[in-house]
Amino acid sequence: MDLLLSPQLLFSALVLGSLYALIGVGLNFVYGTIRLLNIAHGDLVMIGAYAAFGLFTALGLSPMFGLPLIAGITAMIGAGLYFGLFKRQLENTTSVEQLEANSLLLFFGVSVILQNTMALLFTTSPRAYQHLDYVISIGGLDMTLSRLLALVVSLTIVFAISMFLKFSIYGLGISAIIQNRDAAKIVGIDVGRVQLGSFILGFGVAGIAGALVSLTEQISPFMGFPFTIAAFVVIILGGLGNISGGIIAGILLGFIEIYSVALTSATYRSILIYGVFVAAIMLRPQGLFGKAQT
Amino acid sequence: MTLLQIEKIGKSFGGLRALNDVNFAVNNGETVGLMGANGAGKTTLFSIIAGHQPPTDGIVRFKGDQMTGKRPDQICHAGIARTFQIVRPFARMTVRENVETAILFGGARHASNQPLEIRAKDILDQVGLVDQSEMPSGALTLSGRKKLEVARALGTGPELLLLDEVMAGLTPAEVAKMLDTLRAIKADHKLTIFIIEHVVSTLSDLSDRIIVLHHGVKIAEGTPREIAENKDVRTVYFGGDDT
Amino acid sequence: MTVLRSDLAFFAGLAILAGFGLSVGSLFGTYWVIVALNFAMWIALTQSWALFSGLTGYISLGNVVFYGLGAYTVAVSFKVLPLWVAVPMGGLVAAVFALMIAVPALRVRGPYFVILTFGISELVKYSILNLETYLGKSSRLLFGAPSAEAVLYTMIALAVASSVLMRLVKSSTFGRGLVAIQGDETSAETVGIPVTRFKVMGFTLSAFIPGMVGGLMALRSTYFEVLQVFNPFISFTIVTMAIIGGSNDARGPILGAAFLVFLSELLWSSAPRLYMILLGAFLIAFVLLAPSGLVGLLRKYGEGHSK
Amino acid sequence: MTLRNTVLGAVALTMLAGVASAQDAVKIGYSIANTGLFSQAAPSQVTAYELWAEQVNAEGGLEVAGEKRPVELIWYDDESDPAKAAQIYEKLISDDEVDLLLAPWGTPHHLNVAGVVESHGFPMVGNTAASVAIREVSPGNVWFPTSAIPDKVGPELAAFAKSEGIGSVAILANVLPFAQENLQFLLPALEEQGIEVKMNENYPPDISDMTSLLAQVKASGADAVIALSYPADSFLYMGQAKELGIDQPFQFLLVGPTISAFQGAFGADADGIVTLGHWSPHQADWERAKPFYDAYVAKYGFAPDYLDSALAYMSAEILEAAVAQAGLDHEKLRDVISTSTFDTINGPVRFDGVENVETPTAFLQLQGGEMHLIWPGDIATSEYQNR
Repeated sequence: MDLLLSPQLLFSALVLGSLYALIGVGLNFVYGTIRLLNIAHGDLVMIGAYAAFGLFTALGLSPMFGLPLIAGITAMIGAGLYFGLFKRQLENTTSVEQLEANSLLLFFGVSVILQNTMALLFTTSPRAYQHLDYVISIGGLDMTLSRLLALVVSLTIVFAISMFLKFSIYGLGISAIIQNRDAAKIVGIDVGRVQLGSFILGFGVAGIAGALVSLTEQISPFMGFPFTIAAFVVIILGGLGNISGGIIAGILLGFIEIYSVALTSATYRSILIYGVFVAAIMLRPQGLFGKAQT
Repeated sequence: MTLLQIEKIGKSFGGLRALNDVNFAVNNGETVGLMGANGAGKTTLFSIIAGHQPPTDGIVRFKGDQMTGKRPDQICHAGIARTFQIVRPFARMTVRENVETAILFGGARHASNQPLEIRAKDILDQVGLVDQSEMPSGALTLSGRKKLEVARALGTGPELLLLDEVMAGLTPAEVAKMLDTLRAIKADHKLTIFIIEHVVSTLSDLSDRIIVLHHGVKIAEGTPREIAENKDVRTVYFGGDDT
Repeated sequence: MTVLRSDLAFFAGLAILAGFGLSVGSLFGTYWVIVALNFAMWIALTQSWALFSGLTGYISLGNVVFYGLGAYTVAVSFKVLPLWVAVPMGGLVAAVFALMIAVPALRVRGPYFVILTFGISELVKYSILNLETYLGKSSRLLFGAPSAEAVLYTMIALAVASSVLMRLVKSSTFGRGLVAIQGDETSAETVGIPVTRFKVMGFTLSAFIPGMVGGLMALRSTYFEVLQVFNPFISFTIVTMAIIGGSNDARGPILGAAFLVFLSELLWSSAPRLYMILLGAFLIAFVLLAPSGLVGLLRKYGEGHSK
Repeated sequence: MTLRNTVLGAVALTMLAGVASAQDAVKIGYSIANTGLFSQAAPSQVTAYELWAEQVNAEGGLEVAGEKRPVELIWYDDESDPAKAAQIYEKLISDDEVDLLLAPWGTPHHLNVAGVVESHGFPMVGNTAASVAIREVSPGNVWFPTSAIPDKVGPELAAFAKSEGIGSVAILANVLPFAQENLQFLLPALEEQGIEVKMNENYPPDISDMTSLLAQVKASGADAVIALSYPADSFLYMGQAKELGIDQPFQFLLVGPTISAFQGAFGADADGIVTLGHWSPHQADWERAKPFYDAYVAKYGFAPDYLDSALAYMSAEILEAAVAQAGLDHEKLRDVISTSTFDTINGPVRFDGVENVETPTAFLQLQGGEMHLIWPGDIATSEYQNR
């Protein structure tokens, strides 16, 4: 029982939760707001991780300083995909179902291409590097520097994003689009630009998440899928398109995972995670923080 | 003979009281109008009758049988059909298929030996949609979609037809046509009609009796003339200026 | 009359395809038996998916759960039950599972349903993984399974059965009800369709054949491992094939399966290094060029000719 | 110059070798898990195959009953799907008409492919399959050079721990097959040695945080930690064990530490970690060991995987020696492989039935950045050191 109260567990829950929140935010921009079923989201995390690994091993640049560059790389991929594939889909497809089905296929294709291109370029061997792995002790709490930084960076970014959405014109545009795309057009919102913004933000954030992941995990071209799953779980729990709901859900998921394992057994980790998820949707189909629809 | 009996119906959404102790009856062969400002609880009442929402209190009876607690499809089979204020055609089906589906699943499937297609065409002919039979339902104009709502409801072979603002948004010419259509189908199918309508003159024109809801409470019931002269109705409906 | 003619064409085409599949071993050798087996498997899986998801619009991203449960049933009962009992039992287990989760799961619509089904399949995967660990069975060996030909013949039977079932359901009153549910669920209730019952029936029906397919495929691998048979990419592939082919028509899944199976067959051996990349590119090109699927293209072509 | 399965490769090879035309090349086929679940593991194996082929060709080719012929590798991606692997071997044999086969990666693939090669009477020297299940394969077509079979690993590990004075252990085990199979044989062996199991917890393959598990390990006060782990969770273990200050002198990780990325990520922090493995370049008795290591590092720039790369290379060496003796005739090859003793980078290998009966089950320890054999004593290259 001492374990449950230990700051160590709290720290781990926060690290995991903030990473889930970060990954969820990225997907929320693309799926939550414009309903593109981005199952390549985790692959952007992978690209971010490789970018961080590459910067570190080739140039000796710490991912902490390389973050803007890494986010830039994945954001550019996002912009490229928007103009190359999705702009027309978004403009021409009338029904949400059709858009979801087609985007699922498009992103499936994108995912396969990204994974296998990386495999071709860098082989499928796992990669890792040693960086920022000193342990800092503060009053009985031991923290690996990289994990502490991951926590700080994730929280800063999700906080900044939710503030940005709350107080900027762009944020208003996004929430208008979520509520009603056609109405948003009528009141003069440039829907195309907001969508492009969603791609850039969503993909950029995924890249940052990847850089943070690369500090603590081995990376490989096929590492992305679990992150895609985690992101979907988070944004569904938080309510599609509900950015702050997703952030809370992400952190909550981290806590559920860490504390349920501590309370029961690690054996049940995945069952608990998916069990909570399945039960939550069945009982509250609109997400934990969504409003019931009448 | 009483066809539809509304007994002490009440409905709450959270703290909000949408309907409160509503009582009335609709008799066989009548056309009864339901009137009230936005938010008066008209559509909620329809939803309760058709089984889409359970009432918080009270009972709905149809031909003496309790309908409350039954599912919408069972209520449909009992002989009640409804249209929706916000039209809800079956997407990905043609106009004809929409009506055919209603005939297939409504209570009147075995009422006639004629092929489905012919029966659907007959109904579409009556509402004036026969030329659009093969159109995808989504491609219809608003007035077309309103007509399709009526046609689909007719397809189920109802005794009681609940019409929810089937004339809202139509041009005066279209409204006039729709009135004719409704009178014709009523006679032809021996229907009882219970209708919500915003425009009072239209409603008065069509109805034998009118019921007025205000904030979920029935404030008046009577012939169109009686309603027009009712003090309470004038106060809440035609503006407080008169008092 | 046109209905009859197209029915005739469909069943004739199906019979030819099945006959060809049955004789592929003697015509081209063992390798093509495996290809034919794959093809038949994907038809059976995609057709069953389309039966529910294609008609009702409830897109399931977790159909591997039925496949996996069937496979697990056969693996557990291997050498205990005769296969002619075990394989149908796999279907039954899958169908019973579908029936159990149907009511709560089918209250959920749209994107939430998509992800819910995925979550359910992962939940079952990890539950069975734990069950196996608890039983001390980290893996199971299935030596002495029937030959590839025997499995192929049964699989062809399932592919045909699923196609015929889809065709029959689509043209039945029941199928009309399912399509109405896709159109508008509330309206469907209003015109007298017992919506919940239809959804539950459709969902259950769509689980049975995949369960049997999973059971058969378990026999193709000597080594049963939970992560393999509950691989979510099976679900993804099913949905991909259904979208490519078109999923509200029995021809769609056959076309979709054919497209993907033969495209990858063409690519993997000729360009092993680039094959997956090319496959991804083809998928993208396909959506951009034929957003309504192969059946959509076929229909357009047909209309162009009849006018 | 890497020689791969492309036509280009074959053409280049003709120009290089100049001895024989492309038609005379010995075609050797295999499938690899280039994509999917096992794709991370595949390179360890493929790099060894490619190095071997390059070396053979550089020396004028593969000796086939007195005649030297170049080798040409033909491979396809099995997408980590055992059924697809079986399909590929069927194609390799009947369509591509390869002369020889190398093995796919992993136990499920080996077992599935076993059926195919058996039906064609085609010999295949396996490598990366380690399970008691391999004994179910009927002998004569497939051979398994590994000595890391769980029913041997368990008792050896318990005996080794005992010899180092370990009185109690904390066990963490992944629920995937190889870990669980090892656990199954380890537990009775520990009991037999009188070693107390203070903690025994399973965890799922997709675990993402080990804090509470490791806190329990710490609280258990056991003398040793035995983590029956896969590569990804070995990684997680190392990072978090450091954070939590897990200080048991004896820490064993099942699979992972032999991969160079692992050593790259943890550097000196990983020093003292014990793992499963029966090969090391530091064993001077195995004359071919060090040259293989050097050639591998020269070609790829990082160290080979001490388990899979070594096994893959061994299987190719065995095939090479057998072909030199028997030529390409399947019948003769099967006979030679079944009965001869082979000199490999891992010392002598001899099969009895499907199993290698020469190479002992052994353990490695990371010492100052080098992987040393520390058990059993007769092949050890260094003494075990407490962490």
